[in-house]
Amino acid sequence: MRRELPLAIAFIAGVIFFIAYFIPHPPFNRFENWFSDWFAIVAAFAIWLGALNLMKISFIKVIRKKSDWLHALLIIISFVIIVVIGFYEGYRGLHANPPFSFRDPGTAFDWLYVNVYSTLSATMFALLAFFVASASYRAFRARNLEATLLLLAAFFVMLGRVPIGDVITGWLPRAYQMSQWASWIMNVLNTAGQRAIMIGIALGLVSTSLRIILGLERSYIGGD
Amino acid sequence: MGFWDVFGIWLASALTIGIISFLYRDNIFYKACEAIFIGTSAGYWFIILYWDNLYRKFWTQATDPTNPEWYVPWFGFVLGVLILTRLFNKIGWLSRWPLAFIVGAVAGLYMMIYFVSNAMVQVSSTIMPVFTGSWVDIIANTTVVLGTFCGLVYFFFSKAHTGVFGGAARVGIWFLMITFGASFGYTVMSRMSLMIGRIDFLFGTWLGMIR
Amino acid sequence: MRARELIVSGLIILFFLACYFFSPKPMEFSRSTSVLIIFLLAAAFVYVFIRTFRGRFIGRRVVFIFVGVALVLPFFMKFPLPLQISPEVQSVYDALEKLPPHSKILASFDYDPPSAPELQPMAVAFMKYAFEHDLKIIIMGLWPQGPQQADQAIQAAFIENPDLKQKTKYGVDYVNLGFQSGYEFVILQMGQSFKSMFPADLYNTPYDSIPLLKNVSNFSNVDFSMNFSAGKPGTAEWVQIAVDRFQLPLAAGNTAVQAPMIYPYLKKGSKGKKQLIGLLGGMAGGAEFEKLTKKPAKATTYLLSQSFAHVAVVIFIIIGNVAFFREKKGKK
Amino acid sequence: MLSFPVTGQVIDTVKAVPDSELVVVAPVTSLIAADHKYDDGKMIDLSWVPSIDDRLVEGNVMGYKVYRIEGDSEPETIAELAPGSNAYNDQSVERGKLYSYFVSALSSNAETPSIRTAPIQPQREWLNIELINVLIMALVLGGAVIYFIETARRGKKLFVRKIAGLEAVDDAIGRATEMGRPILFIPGILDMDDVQTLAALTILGRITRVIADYDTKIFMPVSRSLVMTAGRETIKASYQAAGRPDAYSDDMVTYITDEQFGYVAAVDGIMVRERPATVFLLGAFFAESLILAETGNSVGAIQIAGTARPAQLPFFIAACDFTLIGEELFAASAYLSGEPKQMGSLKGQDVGKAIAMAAILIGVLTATIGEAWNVEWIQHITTGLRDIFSTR
Repeated sequence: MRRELPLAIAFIAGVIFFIAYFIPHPPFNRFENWFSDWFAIVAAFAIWLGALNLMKISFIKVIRKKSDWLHALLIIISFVIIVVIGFYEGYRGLHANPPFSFRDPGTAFDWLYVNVYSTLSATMFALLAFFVASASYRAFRARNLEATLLLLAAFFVMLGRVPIGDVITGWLPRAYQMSQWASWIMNVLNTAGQRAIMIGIALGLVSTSLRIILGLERSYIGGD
Repeated sequence: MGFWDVFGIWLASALTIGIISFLYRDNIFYKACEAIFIGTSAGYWFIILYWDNLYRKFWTQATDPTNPEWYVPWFGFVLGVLILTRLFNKIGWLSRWPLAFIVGAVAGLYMMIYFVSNAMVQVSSTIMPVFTGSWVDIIANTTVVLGTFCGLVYFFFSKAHTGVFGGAARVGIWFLMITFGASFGYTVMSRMSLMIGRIDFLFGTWLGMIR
Repeated sequence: MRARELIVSGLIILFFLACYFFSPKPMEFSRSTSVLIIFLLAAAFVYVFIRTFRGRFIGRRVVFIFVGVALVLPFFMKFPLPLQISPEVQSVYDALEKLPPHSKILASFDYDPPSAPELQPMAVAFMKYAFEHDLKIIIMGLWPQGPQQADQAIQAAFIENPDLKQKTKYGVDYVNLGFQSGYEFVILQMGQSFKSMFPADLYNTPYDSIPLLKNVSNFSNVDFSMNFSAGKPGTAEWVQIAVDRFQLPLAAGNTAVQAPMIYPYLKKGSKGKKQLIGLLGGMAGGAEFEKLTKKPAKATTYLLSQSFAHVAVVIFIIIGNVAFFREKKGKK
Repeated sequence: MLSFPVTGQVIDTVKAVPDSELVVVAPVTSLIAADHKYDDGKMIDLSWVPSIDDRLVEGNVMGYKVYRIEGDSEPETIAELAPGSNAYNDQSVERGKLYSYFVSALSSNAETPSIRTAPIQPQREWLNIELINVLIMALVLGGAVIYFIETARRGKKLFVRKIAGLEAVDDAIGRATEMGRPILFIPGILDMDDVQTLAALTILGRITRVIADYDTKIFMPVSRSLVMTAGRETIKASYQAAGRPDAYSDDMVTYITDEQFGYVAAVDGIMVRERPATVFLLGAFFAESLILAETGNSVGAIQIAGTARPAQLPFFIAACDFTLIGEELFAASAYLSGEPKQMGSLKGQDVGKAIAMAAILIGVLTATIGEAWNVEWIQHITTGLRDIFSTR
């Protein structure tokens, strides 16, 4: 029972959502919207699990004074600060007149978002600029024909998409300058490759989905 | 500019430099910034999910007497509560039900969406006359068709990559590699732009050295 | 170990404080200084090349310094750069040019501050163009921070062209509907009714009392749409739902990472219609668009740094590979 | 199709012109309003024959205005269309209400209304026949998958080519065992509503079966709470199936944060500290792919990666030992299981690809020949093929 029921649920849910695609009549045409709301609600519940887990691990580190306990303490403090402010601002906004959202400009939550969260995440993102360069120097090798093609395409696109490429190939007629090469690679070669990938992925997805609906893939509900 | 604005810019600059200092090596400043980042981001998403999903999508809709579909969000609520049974060992197995529902629904739903937009429409877009227009167009069209076809051959699982079939698969992987190369080039472009954004912040917004 | 860490950190802080207190504001290099810097950079690359060629790779920190220098210094230089317009950018501009005044444009801002360096310049240029040509803009966001980015873009457009601020009126010339959660399902629902997804705008004005939105019930009432996207949900979802199901005319601005995946939608399909009218890809796309509107702004300024950085990466790839082939030959 | 808002001023100027100077154009004819078939009752299709004055040369028609009358209320303009238009699709109607329409032909300063259509009510239907081709294609594909699964179940041997990345899985696990170092499994950064994550979890199930046998340590940091729950279920089940439920612990799977880079920073730290011998990067990856793959590479781990996101594949190809490209990720769990019925589903996938390839080949040939020599019946084949694969 503990194993069969989930499989039955997955099967029924899968079949209903498959059929719903073809039926414009309610309630079937509402399923997509409903599911998105349901998923959103479930995710909101699930993050309690995640957050509790993170806090538990951090607390254990702090209490046992493990080597990185200060690190863990900082995690707890920053988590608590933003959560408290978020709840406070959200509550305040609901009862204000006119009501405002907790993330409107001018709220403390927005201040934290702009100056702390979004700064940190943007900078983390930006670090990739350096890693990409070091990977180029150390990892991208023309080991074989395939890798060579990858590098050549990257070469033309990187130089062709900025003015430098046309400066270098300025002696050629306009139609043969680097930016035109880049355009051609993007519009022709890239499109062909992307299409093959897209079609393949879609088919793989259909087959995986079918295996799930038919109960052939059941690891996620704890069974084989 | 008020105190909080100025303080905000200084704090943001300090955090920016702290993260960038990782390039030198993993150090205490970076570690501190990283911890702040992990904490704030978990908290940020916690709050966002609470107000946007739990409050707006569940609570306001489920308790709105004028909403004719007030009962719909309650189903999501039940699923969510079942997920929380994970916290208790004895009834933890109940959490499989909502998982099964989500996985099944995702499978049924996205199967069709992807199948139509990514498989069928792309096939129909590839069906085109190749010998029309200038010779540039002819080459372009032929290449797109050839590339798509050979790319599909590469993904074919039922036949070993030998002979003519293997040849086509090889052409297919060439196309895929060029595609990845183009993606790589564009990714480099993106990453550099992001760093440019941070530099603009540090040297422009904060230090005022850029016009 | 700790001591060295502290010394380096101290030096970094000192550097920035020195910049804060002693640097000229704004700072700009003369032409000859710029040329000298480029020459020095080239010389440094030659050194790296020789070193690597001899089999001694430079450390990753040296690579980082090169990239940092290539990114920062061009900010203070000034060089005119030739810029060719790619067809996908041209077609966005052409489509906008064809719109008569008072046309309604739906603009979805689906990105957040971390992706803003790439998308914000094009958003500003787009807003400026639209207001100058008397096009009406309906703003929305599938990402929570999108509508705020739109607001910033509008403010930036007003600063760059103060006349617009007098001329443009909220609620008549543009409206900001705010963010709605629900990912691509929001688009789906908007196909039937905008109002059901956005009962009020960002400032809680009811949908029906906004003059611009009179007679706008769904996609069939807007003449054009623009999507600025940094991921999912974004352009792919807009194409799959708004274009494929509801025939919305759509153009997009994308981060460069996204752009290659969007190209297949740009090809003319079987019915001779493109799924996507045009595409502004990354910073370069933004700069090209700025050039078309004849108002060079941020993206154009950034482009020099971008060029330098690309050249640095290409040179690193070449150096790495030359060394690789030499090594391979040596082994044979 | 263009439509722009009607402002009050336009109508005023129309009225200000004396009758003698009015340019009067012929009205549109044969106006038909019909319910849009196979929808939820929210659309009405209009079609008409354009005014005879609507010509490119010396035409006087400046455009058309579509008016709608809801019940007994006043007519309202719902669209203004360019010259040459002969159809409009009203998507703003409600079921259960009566609508009638008329279309005015506009000259430079006057408009000529057509006769009104009879009142019509939008209807709601149960099956979208316009999608019948999609349904058939889906059934063919699904049927093929099920057929091959059944064939395999009956014991027929099915051939599937070797996928290099998957052949290496056992070795990779064995290596971790020998070195006494843990295995790191990263299931991408998306939630359970992405099929790539599902694919990653199914692969996880296969891998942990082997890991449980070898008694190697596996560690799986995740960025979504639901994935944590599902990951724990998966690993637990595998350990049970391997007869070692005691060796399982919840600590094998931990949630870090939903935030991409917060997650990456933490995983990076884990890699540097724990120095895993083997790293699996399977699922939906974004910008973090480069950092993860580079760090994994720098700690000397064997890395097996796979994603369906083309933008991230170059980094995996450069920094990982084996990379599953796109569809191969979805095939992996079936392939790893080695079970005949799972292999059968791969065959079904191939049927889909065969259909796609055949359609492209035949379609391109007929389209090219049809256009070059203008052969009508060949052109029909092309149109038919396109229709089969189109959604509208």
